[in-house]
Amino acid sequence: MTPRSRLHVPSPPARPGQEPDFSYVQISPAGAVGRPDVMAAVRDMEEISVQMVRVLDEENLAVGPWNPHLEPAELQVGLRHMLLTRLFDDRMQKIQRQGRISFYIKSTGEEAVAVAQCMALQPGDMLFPSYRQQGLHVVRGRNLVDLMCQCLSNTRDFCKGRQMPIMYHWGKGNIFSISGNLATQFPQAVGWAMAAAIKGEDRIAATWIGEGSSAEADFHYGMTFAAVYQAPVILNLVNNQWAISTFQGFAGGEHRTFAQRGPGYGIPGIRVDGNDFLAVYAATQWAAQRARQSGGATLIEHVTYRTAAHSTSDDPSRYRPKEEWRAWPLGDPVLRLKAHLIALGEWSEERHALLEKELDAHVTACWKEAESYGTLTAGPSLDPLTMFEDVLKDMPQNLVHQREELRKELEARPKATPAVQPQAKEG
Amino acid sequence: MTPRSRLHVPSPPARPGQEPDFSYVQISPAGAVGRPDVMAAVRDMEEISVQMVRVLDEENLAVGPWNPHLEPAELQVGLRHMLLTRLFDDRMQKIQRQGRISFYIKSTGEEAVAVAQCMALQPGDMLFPSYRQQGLHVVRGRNLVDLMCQCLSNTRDFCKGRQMPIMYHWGKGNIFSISGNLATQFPQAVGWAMAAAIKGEDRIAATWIGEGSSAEADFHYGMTFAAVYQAPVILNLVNNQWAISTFQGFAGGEHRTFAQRGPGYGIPGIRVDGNDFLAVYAATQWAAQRARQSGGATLIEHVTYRTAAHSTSDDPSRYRPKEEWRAWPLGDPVLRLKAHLIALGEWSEERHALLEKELDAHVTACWKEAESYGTLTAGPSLDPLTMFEDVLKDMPQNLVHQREELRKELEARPKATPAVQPQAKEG
Amino acid sequence: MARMNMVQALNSAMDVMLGRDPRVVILGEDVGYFGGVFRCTEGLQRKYGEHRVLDTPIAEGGIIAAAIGMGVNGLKPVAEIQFADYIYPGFDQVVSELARLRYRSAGEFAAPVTIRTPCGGGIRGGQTHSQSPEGIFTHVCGVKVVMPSNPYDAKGLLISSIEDDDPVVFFEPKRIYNGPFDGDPHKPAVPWSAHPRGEVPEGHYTVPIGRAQIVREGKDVTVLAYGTMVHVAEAAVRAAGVDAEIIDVRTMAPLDVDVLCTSVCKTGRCVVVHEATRFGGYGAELVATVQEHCFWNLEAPVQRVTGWDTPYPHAFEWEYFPGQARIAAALKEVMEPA
Amino acid sequence: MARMNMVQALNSAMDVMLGRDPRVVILGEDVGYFGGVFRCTEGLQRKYGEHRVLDTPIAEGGIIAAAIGMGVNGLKPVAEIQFADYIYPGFDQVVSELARLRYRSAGEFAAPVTIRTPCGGGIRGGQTHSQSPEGIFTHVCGVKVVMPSNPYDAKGLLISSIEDDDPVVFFEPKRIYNGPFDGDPHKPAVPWSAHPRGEVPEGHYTVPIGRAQIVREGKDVTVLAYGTMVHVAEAAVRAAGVDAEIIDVRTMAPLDVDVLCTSVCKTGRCVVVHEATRFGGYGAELVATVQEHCFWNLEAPVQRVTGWDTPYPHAFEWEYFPGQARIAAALKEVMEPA
Ligand SMILES: Cc1ncc(C[n+]2csc(CCOP(=O)(O)OP(=O)(O)O)c2C)c(N)n1
Ligand SMILES: Cc1ncc(C[n+]2csc(CCOP(=O)(O)OP(=O)(O)O)c2C)c(N)n1
Ligand SMILES: [Mg+2]
Ligand SMILES: [Mg+2]
Repeated sequence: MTPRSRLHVPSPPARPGQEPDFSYVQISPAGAVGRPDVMAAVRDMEEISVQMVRVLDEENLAVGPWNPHLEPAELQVGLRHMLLTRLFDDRMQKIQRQGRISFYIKSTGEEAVAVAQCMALQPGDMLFPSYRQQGLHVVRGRNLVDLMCQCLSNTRDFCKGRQMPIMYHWGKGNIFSISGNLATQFPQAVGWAMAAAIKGEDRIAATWIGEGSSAEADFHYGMTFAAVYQAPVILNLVNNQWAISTFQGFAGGEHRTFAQRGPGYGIPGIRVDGNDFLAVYAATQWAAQRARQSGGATLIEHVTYRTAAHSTSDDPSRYRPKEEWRAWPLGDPVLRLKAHLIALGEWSEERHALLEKELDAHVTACWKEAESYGTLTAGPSLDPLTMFEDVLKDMPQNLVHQREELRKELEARPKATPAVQPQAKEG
Repeated sequence: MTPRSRLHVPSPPARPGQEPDFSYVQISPAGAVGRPDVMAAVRDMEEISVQMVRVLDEENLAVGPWNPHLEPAELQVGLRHMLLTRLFDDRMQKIQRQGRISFYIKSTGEEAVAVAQCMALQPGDMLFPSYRQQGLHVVRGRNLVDLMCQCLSNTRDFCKGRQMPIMYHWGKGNIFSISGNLATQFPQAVGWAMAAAIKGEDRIAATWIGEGSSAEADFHYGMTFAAVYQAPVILNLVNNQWAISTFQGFAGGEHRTFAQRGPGYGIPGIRVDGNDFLAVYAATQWAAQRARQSGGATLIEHVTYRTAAHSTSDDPSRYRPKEEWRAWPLGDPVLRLKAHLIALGEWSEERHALLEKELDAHVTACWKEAESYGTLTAGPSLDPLTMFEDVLKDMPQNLVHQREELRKELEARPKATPAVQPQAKEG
Repeated sequence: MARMNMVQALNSAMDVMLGRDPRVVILGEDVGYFGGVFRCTEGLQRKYGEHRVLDTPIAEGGIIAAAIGMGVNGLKPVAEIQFADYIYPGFDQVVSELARLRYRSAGEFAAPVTIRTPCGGGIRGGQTHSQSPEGIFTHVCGVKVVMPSNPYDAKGLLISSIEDDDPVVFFEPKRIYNGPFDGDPHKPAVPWSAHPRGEVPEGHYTVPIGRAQIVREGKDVTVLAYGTMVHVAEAAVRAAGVDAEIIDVRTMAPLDVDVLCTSVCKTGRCVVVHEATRFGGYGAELVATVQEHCFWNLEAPVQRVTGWDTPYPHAFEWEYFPGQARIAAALKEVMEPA
Repeated sequence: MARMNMVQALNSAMDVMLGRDPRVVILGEDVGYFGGVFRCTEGLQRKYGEHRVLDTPIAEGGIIAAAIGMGVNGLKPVAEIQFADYIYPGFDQVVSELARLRYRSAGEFAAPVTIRTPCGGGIRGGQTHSQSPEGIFTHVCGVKVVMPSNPYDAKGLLISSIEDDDPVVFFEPKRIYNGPFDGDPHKPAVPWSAHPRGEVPEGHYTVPIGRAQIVREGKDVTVLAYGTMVHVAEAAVRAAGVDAEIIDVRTMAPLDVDVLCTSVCKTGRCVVVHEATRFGGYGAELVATVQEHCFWNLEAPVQRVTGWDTPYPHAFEWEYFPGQARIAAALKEVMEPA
């Protein structure tokens, strides 16, 4: 049957053993794309959904209309956040490899997305992330110990042991709970933003979705509701080229940029160099301003690359060239911002090495503390009977009975580990 | 809370008691829009998704590059099909009002969509309609008696009494079963088309969705799968301005044409005057040719107007100006084709009146025959025990038992109506 | 006291809550200007404005997702799904999100969303306008599931649902919107005004979620029913002349096990009635619960009276519908087991 | 005969069917080049080409819808949903379409789609990688629901499912992909090669849908289980030293009532075991069926052993999982009812 088939099946540019090939990624020169007025009509700004908004040029200088003109101090903070995110990721991955946590997902190579965006937003803005924006927590000042305790499902886990590692949330920090089900947060963020508009507040929402996940219904719901009600929300699509083993062509990226979905719905679409801290910052600022001025939603496609494996359960060498990341034409967001600061005379290799050392030590200290609150296998552990809480606000009768049943079952178990009440504390 | 709200809430141009206002409908002059090569790249034909493809001009003549140059005989056939569809609709609505069928949905004012499209396709092409394309059955030569028997749920009902009126299907005619759940047929048609491509056949699929229903997930699934696999399918979006009481702005039509969704996914979008028989025919022909040449899917937005109530359960005077249809700027598809034929010297008021009389008599005859096979309330009726068939191919034990239970229950019922085995026959 | 049918009672509940609590918003297909295809939201947009009573795109998943987001942002959304048959496109947002949010965030986030949706057959709606999917939702921990059988309960339970901090899926048996229905389609329709439970206070009151109600006391057999079937059961019991205790379950989850099982332990016999298909349905949970708690008192197997395990056929509504005859047969079966 | 684990057996089933029947196509997220996140489709794309083993967009609803369309066009699609937890976005296409198509078209259209999906916990997957939603699908008439407990049945049942003219939702208990699991996570893993049901013919054979299997004969009590829980039940029965008859239900719908009830009528006692949450779950249907058919033989209330009515918590898998202790308690309860 196969030989006759006329079905088009997308196929990535390179498989294991082949030369990486990113010629399909259309890149505009830094500074080449115009910056429309934030309240411009969608039909007058299609260019920014086809081209690529970039600020850092080949000399590592910030150029063009999208240059957000950040102070060096701000850039240094951004670098610090990205670096901390990366070191945190690296450490947690190692820890997972040692079997001390069950699972981990890195954001390596994509740190600019979460970090620059979060810096461009207000603390009161509500964030609805996917699972690869840990940088949001870092920027909003969350104690890494908290994140680690979540990954450990230990006595200080703010999820009370209920979620797999990295499924964070942070009420006080205005960061929503991550769902294991892809894409669901996208239209929820729109609903949140609709509520903000109804209440007449000027807080806005931002949400993130992977390019692969954009095939889910929730992407369409989010886009449709955002367009219809002109909801104050920033809709981010992180195109890191891969969805587990499937390249972005299987989400529709072969034919069109993802940013162009925006104009299809009547929403501005911005295609941005996702590894260019300044460009990401600027695009976010633009979209935030538009949203706050009742201009409605913006779709931002962040063109980046998933340098890491999908997760610790994944081995990407099975489906893409091992060194593909080296060929990625948009480079590394940390190195690019570092080079920019150096070019500005505001940074040096020495300061960088020092910072790295400091942050690494910080991560080590945090991990020590986190572990002291228990691990999956050792140390104090949460009381399992807490698992019956929070299904509903008040525990229904069936759960009261089941809790009692479990209590008896546990009492009879040979080696009972000491049970501890959860003490999740926020940083 | 309301006064502070900054939420944008779409609002139709006119409500009951107000003057109809269709100034929001952007109309291109007939012949003004270019006809790209059927294999052109999507990026080179965005115009046809923004403008409006029209063929019939103000003198009722066919002009411009989209003129399909149909023979007068073909046009007469088209007129006949549209007229028959309309008379059939009118009759069935009356019959519903008399309480002889439980429900009906008219396609009045939109007949060109189903009729012209079906005529532009091959008999082997598979059609996945929504509930307002009864014209497809008419064009493919279905005996109206069959359709009427379905509406009557009588002894010749090819649905065996299982479906509400108008939920037709026709295996031999290659017309899929209509679902009561909106939009589900859209991605199914894409799957069908993928299978055709896999098998190397050159049959194509066509499917229809309302503009309101395009907010459902299935629209997005259909678009995404069609784009990714370049499936040979024509994706029709019938924008008849209303979805029950909700105007098209609530589906996102305020900001952008629906045809423009196509390019957003990398699929050509054609915005066509849905009441212009020739334009609809030409757009369909274009899309069919592209699909058969492995060029993939096309999204066609048919701009038309739901002249009728949503269904016999609906009273549109509650939510739109009573005479709004009179103000509809694209006229009536039957009258326009009639005028064209008259302008060509191939038709006359007399012939039209005669045809109308003939078709009306035909409908009457069909109805007489249909009624003789039973109605909901009188005459021979289907055997209720058939309701246990076709849940699965072979009846499972639980249904065998339940059928027996019902048999006993019915035997004990005071006045049993004579049961008849279904004899659905195809025309 | 005012007399209301169920549509008016539901409308009144929303009216009261929109008036009392600025956080309450209504959203759904055709619920705004038009007032809903069953008219349950009639007049509310006119009274409270189109920013609190919102027409939406036709996307049940989007409606529920948006409601969740609104709930997280401090509103109390009441979402209408036009027919229960159309709730499935929103199923993921209910199961994976609405029901799980409080749990997965250890109580830090929650969305107090009420989903109203008309269910049940008997209106010539065929298979896609007649379903009763309540059973499916009862298997989803983290949502409450409610179905009233009369205007008084409808209003009181809807107010409780909106005030509840947990999500509630609120099923409305559309066959009894306008009047109680005893299962005989040939009898003239009876209006709610003639029924004691058609007396409905104008203002605020609640009927608690999680409590069943004994609608007829009796000692020979317990009939468990809800929604439309409560009335059919009453008529069947009357006709059969059995001294049955009829319990309106009212809240499918969490279930009022005590009231149900106390009754069955007393009567020793039980018939479970619902309109939904039988296999894997909610009736099975009722049977399982009853036999777990009342085994030693049971004098006959618990019987289920339900819709058949087929879709709801357009032409055979009254052969499908579990009417009085089927209930009578089950009563006979438990009273004189073979 | 070859020894296979469950992943290999499933792979072999698809391999056999792709080879025998040109209408068979495989589709799903990551199933093509990569061979699936659980490796069940490994090597199949290489062997049969990327037009018969298709990677898809991440859209479960789209996958099922496309499979339906393919089925209508004469193919026999086998769709993988990566985790059963992610089937909900496709729920409408399953319930309203796949399950209803034959019925609503009076047999003229049908889509013989098989949906494969891994279910169950015990792999540290937390609440979104551990669910067992089979109960929900059993309430949907028009689809068959299957869950094998070993490689032999997995292959035989999957071939039957693909050959079946009706749609099948095929649940794969992922905890036993690599070996049987008796519920004790502290014991070293046992491979399928040591298990008699790890012997799997290379070629074509079938295990019929709709037939339960007695995996251990006994006379004192009947244990009804399926999937992973069959092995846990076996271990629990062994440890308890009870002469239990253990039945692997295998097909949840249509249910093999005869085999189940014949056994319970014989033993007079019954324990129902599943991993899914209890309330409104499939266990309720088993209890209801058993008490309807075996009431006069029952010497104790039927007991349900299940997951708790909470999501599956990451940290407390083994407190959540209905392990041997819980089964033992239930066995005790039915053997010596209080
Ligand atoms: C509804 C649903 N379907 C499938 C999955 C399994 N899954 C987890 S991550 C993933 C890939 C997502 O890719 P993408 O959206 O591109 O995000 P990325 O991992 O690249 O950040 C898949 C298929 C899931 N979690 N939820
Ligand atoms: C999933 C689903 N949701 C809601 C409905 C109820 N409903 C039936 S028709 C309709 C309006 C559809 O409008 P549109 O798609 O514009 O088609 P039109 O009626 O204008 O042809 C609605 C909301 C349904 N049938 N299915
Ligand atoms: Mg990705
Ligand atoms: Mg419409």
